[in-house]
Amino acid sequence: MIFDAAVDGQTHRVEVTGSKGRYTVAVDGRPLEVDWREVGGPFVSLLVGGRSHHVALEPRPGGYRVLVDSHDFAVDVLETTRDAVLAPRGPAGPARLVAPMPGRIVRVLAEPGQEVEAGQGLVVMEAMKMENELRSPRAGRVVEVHARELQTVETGFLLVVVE
Amino acid sequence: MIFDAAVDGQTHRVEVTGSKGRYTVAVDGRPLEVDWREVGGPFVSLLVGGRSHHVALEPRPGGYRVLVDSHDFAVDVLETTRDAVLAPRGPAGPARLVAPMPGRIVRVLAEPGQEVEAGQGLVVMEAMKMENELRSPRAGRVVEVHARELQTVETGFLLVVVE
Amino acid sequence: MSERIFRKILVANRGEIAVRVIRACREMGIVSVAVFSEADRAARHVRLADEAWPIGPPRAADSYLRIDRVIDAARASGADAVHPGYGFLAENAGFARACEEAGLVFIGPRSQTIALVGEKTSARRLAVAAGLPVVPGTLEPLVDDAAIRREAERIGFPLMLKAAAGGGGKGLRLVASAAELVSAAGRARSEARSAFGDDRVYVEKALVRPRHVEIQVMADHHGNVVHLFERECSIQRRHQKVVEETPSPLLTPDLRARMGMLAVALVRKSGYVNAGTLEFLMDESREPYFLEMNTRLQVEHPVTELVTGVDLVKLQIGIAQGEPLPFAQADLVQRGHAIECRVYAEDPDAGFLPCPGRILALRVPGGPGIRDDSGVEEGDEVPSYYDPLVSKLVAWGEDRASAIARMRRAVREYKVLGIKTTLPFFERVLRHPDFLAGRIDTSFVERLGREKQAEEERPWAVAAAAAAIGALARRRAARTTPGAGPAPSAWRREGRREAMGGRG
Amino acid sequence: MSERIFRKILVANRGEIAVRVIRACREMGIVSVAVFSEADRAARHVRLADEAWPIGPPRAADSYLRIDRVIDAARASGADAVHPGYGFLAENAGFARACEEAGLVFIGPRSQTIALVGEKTSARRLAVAAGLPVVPGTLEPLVDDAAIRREAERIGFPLMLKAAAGGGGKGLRLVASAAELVSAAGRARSEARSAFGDDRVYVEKALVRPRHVEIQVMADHHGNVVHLFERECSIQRRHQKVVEETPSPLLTPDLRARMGMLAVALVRKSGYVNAGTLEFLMDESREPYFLEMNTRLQVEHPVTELVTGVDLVKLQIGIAQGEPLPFAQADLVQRGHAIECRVYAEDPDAGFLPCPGRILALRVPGGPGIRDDSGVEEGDEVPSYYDPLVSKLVAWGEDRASAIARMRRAVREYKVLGIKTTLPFFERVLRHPDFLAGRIDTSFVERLGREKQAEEERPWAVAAAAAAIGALARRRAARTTPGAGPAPSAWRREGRREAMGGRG
Repeated sequence: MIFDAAVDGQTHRVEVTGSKGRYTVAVDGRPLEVDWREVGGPFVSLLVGGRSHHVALEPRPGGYRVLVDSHDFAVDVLETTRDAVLAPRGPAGPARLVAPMPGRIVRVLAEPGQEVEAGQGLVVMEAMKMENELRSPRAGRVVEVHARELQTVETGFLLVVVE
Repeated sequence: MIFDAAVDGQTHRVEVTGSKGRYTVAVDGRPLEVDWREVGGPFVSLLVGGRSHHVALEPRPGGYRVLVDSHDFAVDVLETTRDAVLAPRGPAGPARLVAPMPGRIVRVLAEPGQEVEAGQGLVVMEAMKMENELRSPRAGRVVEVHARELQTVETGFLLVVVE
Repeated sequence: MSERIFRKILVANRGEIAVRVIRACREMGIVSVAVFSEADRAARHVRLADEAWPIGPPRAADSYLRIDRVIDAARASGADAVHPGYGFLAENAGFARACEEAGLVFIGPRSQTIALVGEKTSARRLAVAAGLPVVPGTLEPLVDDAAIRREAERIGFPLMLKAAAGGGGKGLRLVASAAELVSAAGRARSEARSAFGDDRVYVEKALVRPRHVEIQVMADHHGNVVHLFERECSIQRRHQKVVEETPSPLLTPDLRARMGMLAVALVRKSGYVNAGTLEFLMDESREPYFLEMNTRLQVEHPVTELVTGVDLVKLQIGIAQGEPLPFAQADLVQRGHAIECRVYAEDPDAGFLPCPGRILALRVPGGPGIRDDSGVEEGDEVPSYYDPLVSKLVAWGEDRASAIARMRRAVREYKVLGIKTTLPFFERVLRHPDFLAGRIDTSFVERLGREKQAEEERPWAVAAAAAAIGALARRRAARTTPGAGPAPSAWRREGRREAMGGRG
Repeated sequence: MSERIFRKILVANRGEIAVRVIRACREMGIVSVAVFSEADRAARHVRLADEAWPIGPPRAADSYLRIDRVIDAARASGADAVHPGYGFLAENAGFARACEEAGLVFIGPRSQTIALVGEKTSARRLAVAAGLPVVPGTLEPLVDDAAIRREAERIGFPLMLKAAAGGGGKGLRLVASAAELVSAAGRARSEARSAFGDDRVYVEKALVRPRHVEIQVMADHHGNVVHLFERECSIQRRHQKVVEETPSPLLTPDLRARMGMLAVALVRKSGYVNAGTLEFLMDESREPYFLEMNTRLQVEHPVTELVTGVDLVKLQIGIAQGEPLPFAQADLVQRGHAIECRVYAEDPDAGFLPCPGRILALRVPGGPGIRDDSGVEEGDEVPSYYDPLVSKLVAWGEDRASAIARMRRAVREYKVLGIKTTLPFFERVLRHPDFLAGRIDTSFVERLGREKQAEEERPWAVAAAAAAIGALARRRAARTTPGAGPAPSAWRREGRREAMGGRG
């Protein structure tokens, strides 16, 4: 099976063959022999050419969060074919800023039409006893603002859209 | 719902009413108000009249192994009716001695027809680098001996039946 | 003060510190009583306590901060004493007074001492009187914006705005210039109001790249006072400590002894009793300035416990029972080195944004020299209502280098699934050359955030391979097992739990 | 001996001791190589190591005891040195020699020292020469039943039959009278043969209610020798230690110093290098008799680490690198008290019968003063092929009473589901009046087994209620959720795991 796997925003072609814990995985054409054993819950023991890795896989939209030893990766996995063009990655389409936790909007720092930088503060939320600045996921223009000051919001509430 | 619960070989009549984490449990007619919350896996937090208990329930044939704080109970649970006579407990029917682990039979100490005491050694097994004496679960007469010296057995293999 | 023995202690807190105090009670043979909000019914501190009493809805203002409800629970349970932990009501003189009036022993200083020392500007005045150097700033709390502006102009920028009733980094703002003053003051006051119910602030000169070193003190009811050496707390994010250690790599034996003497002087001057901590700032010339005193157990107390061999919580309880300190200053010796990393439910890649949620899987490190003071177990929820501290990971080693190496080993073993935590951030701190050399100040975290992580060190190809195999296995399972869905097994406990019949 | 730095160490062991050594390697920046049998492919020591090499089928004789395969793995992985742990090949002079011949540093004494000291009767002869008192008995190994009978009659009953190559309680029998001698000798020799490949035994007079106290020693390649005080190991079942502590409640400072000097004398006499332990028996008059020397790291080494602050495994590695001891005898100080409880996969209610199986759920204690050296995590299998030691739980306290109280607290927090363990047994030991008073000898466990547990202390009504609610919830779930079966959610992971596509 062939996948495009985007690790930390960088896309790689990954081809997997094998079964029952023994896999050959070609990452960008470089082959890895992988011995895979699930060890309870999300944990997997991988042996890759004699190297041992303690791995955990947490499903997330589009792929997995992958812990490898002390490293934390977000990996998007998309099934593809051998001849497909490598899927492009990067800022494409509007970016939606949603509330990462329940809380109260303290200040709204953006208004529709405003040009913003990546990382610029858009909304200040009070949650878990702290005021937290929520930042723009990308540079662009603010097209929608749904956050209202003093409003109480739940996790996932759409606050701002940047295009 | 009404159960006969045998704890450490002593049978009690237990009547449970309630739902959604709030139960009234009468144990031998003595009522307990139980607040029950499952907290992941086999673990349950119980509040019983202000007392807090960290409990784990492990299913076993006939009931549960129940850990309450630092105590370890084997509880047999049998559904019954209010008017039923309390189920009797104790040595009834033949007792089957089975291999508790895989290993090798080193010595067979019992033969058919022999009278044995509760706790008397019947079979010596070598497993986990030690010789282990397997003892009679009850006093009685040996009626079947399936263990053979130097035989390798798996967990659950029927070794001896005492009647 | 005559001695008495506590039969039962109510722990007026939640999370890891409630667990810490409950453990001390159990080891002393004292019955522990937990209190819990509706969000915490099945929390770990409830499970570990002998008894547990509900005190209201999830919001802290409706439960853990409700003096009346906590006192009612203490009375109803028949507790002899109350341990406040840190945070919530721990430095609330009104709560200490309410305990005293209800005939409950408050495990901490007397209520009037808390009022005197806990209020930051009055502590500063007291420190000046006891001969301690203080950071230039106001000695009285400021009640309106005009007064703040006036004092700010007198002291000059950069400056710090701080909650008079404060602690734990709440209601605290660094103000670089006059232009930022009004909005910073607004935020600091609003945070202070919601955290402490008191929006008075004060102004202090901001030191350049200061280091933050504190001294632990203990005083009994018989006039005995000792210090238990220092803790280095310069690694902070959002003015909150995240990594602490002892001994401080900065202190010489002379400086340590001098700071300890200053701390003891202030304790004697104020008639202070029980555990307390004096916080000092140090500038680049290593000159210490008294900053404030925390009139309670400190979050980072375990590092002191590991190098001195003293159990501070048991000692607090002993002092509250009227016992004299079981040792003199000369008996106290620092052995080895200890570091604490605070494992927060926060995303370090998103500016330490809180990240509450359910812990779907957990693997806690163990082995030599590792102590984990955790408020959670696998399956537990980190609620969004409270401080996102999940656990304190503490490492002891023969010297600083081995403590650091051990902490790195433990951070690598620590696995938390379901939420993001500060663990990957610690990995970076613990191998940073400045940290290894002890070149740390309160701007360290900000500097670290600007440095890009070396790419080649990250095993990204293994991550890509693992994700692809996971996706493959998932698809095959979906094809062959009609009941199997898209997620690996452990992740579906949630739904299953309800099917088990309980409420979860 | 010139100093060298190890880049990579192969750990020739499994379970908790392999984990212990791998952790030390990681903290020292040394690459660790695990070896594993087919039963241990996904075991914790494999997961934690940097590299892992298969060495054969599950049976130890086909894998962990195969000198050739371990040496091959060490060569193939490019290891500089081999750490043997305890058990398996740790006291096998042939293995140490094979390492030496392959150019690998064996982390332990020289092979000829192992042969000299590890063989029990030759160690006894050496001890006599060094001036140590020994238990009356044979000084030469016995090769046939006739010789055993002759020596037994000379020494008198009760006596101990012991494997000459032995250790860890294997091949060891107490013989009360001449009638038992033949069958006991048969068993001891068969166990010794299967455990050590050597069925020679020797005979020692059995002391009445003896206590078992051992001395830890460390010697470098430069002639420096120190002892790290004693460990009290009298709590044994089946002649295997289950609870150890230090300091021993039995020893006076004078006796401790004298036993330490005797231990150092034997080490010097034998040219011993690296870590070793001298075991002594003490009779009721507190007179110590040398019993044997273990030429390797001891299972119970953590209690010594906790009171001395010395990391014995790192020290072993340092010595093997040719470094001198970093301290002298006078630098070593005992601080506080430490106790170890060995958590075995055994059913204490069934005569400590081994109880292998999968650990379906696990909650490990933490917090102040607790160290857990475990070979497993939740979901792991305890195989039936090896020693059933799951974990070593260690508690440190300021004194013996607080260490005991802390251990009791930790035992209560420890939850192991899926298999039976010795944890409930420790609960009984830790509150027994004789244990609390330090009145312990090697017959303690047997005496405890004859005492009935007080019924009223066990919360049986809560257990009955919990089981009934569990059964009710199960039945309701079965009615409303067609997919839900009889068992609570977490217990069905097993089946699900296969559906996830891997092999588990």
